[in-house]
Amino acid sequence: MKIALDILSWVLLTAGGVFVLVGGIGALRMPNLYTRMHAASVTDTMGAILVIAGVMIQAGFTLVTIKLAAILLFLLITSPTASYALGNAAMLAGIKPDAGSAADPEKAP
Amino acid sequence: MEFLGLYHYWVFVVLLMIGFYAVVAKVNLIKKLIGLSIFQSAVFLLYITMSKVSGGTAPIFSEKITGVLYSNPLPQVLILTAIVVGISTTALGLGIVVRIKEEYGTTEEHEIQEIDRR
Amino acid sequence: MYYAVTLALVVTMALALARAVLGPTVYDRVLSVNMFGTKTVLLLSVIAFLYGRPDFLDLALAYALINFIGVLAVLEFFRSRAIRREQERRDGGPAE
Amino acid sequence: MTVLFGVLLLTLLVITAVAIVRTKNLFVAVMLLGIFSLLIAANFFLLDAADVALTEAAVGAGISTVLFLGALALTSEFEHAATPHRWLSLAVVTGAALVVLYATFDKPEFGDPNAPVHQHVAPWYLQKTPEYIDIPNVVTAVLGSYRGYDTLGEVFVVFTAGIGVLFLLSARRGPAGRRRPDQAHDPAIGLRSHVIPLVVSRLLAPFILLFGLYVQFHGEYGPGGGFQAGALIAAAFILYALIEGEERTLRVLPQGALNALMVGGALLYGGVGVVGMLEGAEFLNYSVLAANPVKGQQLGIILIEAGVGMTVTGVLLSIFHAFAARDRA
Repeated sequence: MKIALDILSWVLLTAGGVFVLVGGIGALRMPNLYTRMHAASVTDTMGAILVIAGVMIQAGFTLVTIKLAAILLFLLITSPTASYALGNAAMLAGIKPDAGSAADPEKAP
Repeated sequence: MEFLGLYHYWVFVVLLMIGFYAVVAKVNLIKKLIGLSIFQSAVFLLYITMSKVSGGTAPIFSEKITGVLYSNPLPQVLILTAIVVGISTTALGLGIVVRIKEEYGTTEEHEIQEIDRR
Repeated sequence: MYYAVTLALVVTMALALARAVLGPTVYDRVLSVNMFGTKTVLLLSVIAFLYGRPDFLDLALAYALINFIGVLAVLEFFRSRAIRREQERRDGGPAE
Repeated sequence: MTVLFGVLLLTLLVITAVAIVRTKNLFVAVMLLGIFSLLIAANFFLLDAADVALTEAAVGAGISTVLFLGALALTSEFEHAATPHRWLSLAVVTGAALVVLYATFDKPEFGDPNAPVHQHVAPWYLQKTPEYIDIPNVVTAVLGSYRGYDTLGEVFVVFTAGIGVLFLLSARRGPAGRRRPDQAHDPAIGLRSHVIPLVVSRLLAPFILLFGLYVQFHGEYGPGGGFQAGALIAAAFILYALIEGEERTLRVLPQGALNALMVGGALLYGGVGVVGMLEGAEFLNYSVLAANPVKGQQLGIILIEAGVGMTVTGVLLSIFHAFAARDRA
């Protein structure tokens, strides 16, 4: 039982690590702001869920698990809101989400 | 890992000097304050580096762990208070900069000196 | 196994930092600060286990709760700046 | 292996610092300063300083960014002038760097348990805390009891800085300053028209407050204490102010109450010391506060931590309001 749980947690942690890394590469390599936000949100949601779930299994059923659940809950609430706030600010500043254009517009505010 | 034995101290030196450069060379007053807070953080890093003991753990006792080394609590206490003091004094500095901007209309050092000379 | 995740997180932090340094717009930098915050929360939770002191999760919890204030402050900053510029335009020229 | 992570994070720290100094856009510098704070907190945590990392988290993540942005809104976002005497400054800095670098070679190796720093009072603190004070967190014990004088001094420095900011920024501007009418019901204040952040922040603010109180009163058992809790509670109110505007926040916690918190906290701290004297012991000796000296120490630490928390909350919020009110004046 112990070893099965360990393997499950390792799988979750590794998958989380992969998601985080992919999101990081996306945030660096994507061509413009909105696509980068899209990539970054992968690390904020899927990466966070998998990594924290993996650690939760290691923790067993204790106070620590509840704290981890709280961390995950707050992350899942706040990071999309932060993305919204950011997207809103960018829109107000006049950066248009243009799917056709590959790169950043030349004018940087 | 032998050659990394002093790495933390080197980073401390580099950060200290980056902060020092910003304070000395930059003419914008807010940039100087930002440099000052980097300088401050470098000193924090020095103290906390000194408190670390290899194989030690944070100086908070727990029933689950016994017979382990603990890192030095004293530098941690000094820095813990210094961080909050640091933000308060930075805020004081920012307050002065805001007043200077209101009186002189600029936050650039040489322009302020220019106005004073007139 | 914790090491692999920690390494992935640190590398991602480096990538986010690269984005923050490269820019090009200020919004990219805000995005990477936000991403950096999430990565730090995950890093701190994993390291708490790596060190065998899971009672230190308070730290990750603190970041999970307050990281978001910074981004909201940025939004508020842009909003009030836009209002101020509008005001100045209506008053005719900067109000210096 | 963890040392290697430390080295990686420190390298990132240096890159961030260089980027902060190089950028001409002060707004970008403030954003990068946020990253710098996150990185240094992670480093503190790797170096076993959980309490310090929590303080940096509470202060650096929200309050520091908000204060710098507040100052930028009142001044200018860009650094206009080029750096004069650049090469001279670089030469001076390089010279100083070489001197300090030379000094580091006399430092004990990283993590050396026989370093001089670990030979003086630290072993005594670690050994005697269970006997004299009997709380698990030695950092809190040293902060509150063994080095109570030092902490009292720090609290007064924070207090003085708060008074200083109030003096500087609460003076009314001259006739040139335009006052906008009171807009307590204006939807354009704060982020009230942004429904998603509004709902989420209303949800989150009580949890931050609750967590702040937890950190305040759990400081004897885990990382935490008055300094961290004060910053967290201030952050909760700052979040409320960003969303609902200054007016409503000041209605919840008026400036008078903040002044009372500032003064009350410092007085509580000093008062605990004086009570100790009246009971026939030294200033800030808590052993006489209860029949059992160990219980007395614990009571004293709880009281002075409460004082620290009150002062820090009052000062940080007063500073925030001082900057924000200047914005509207």
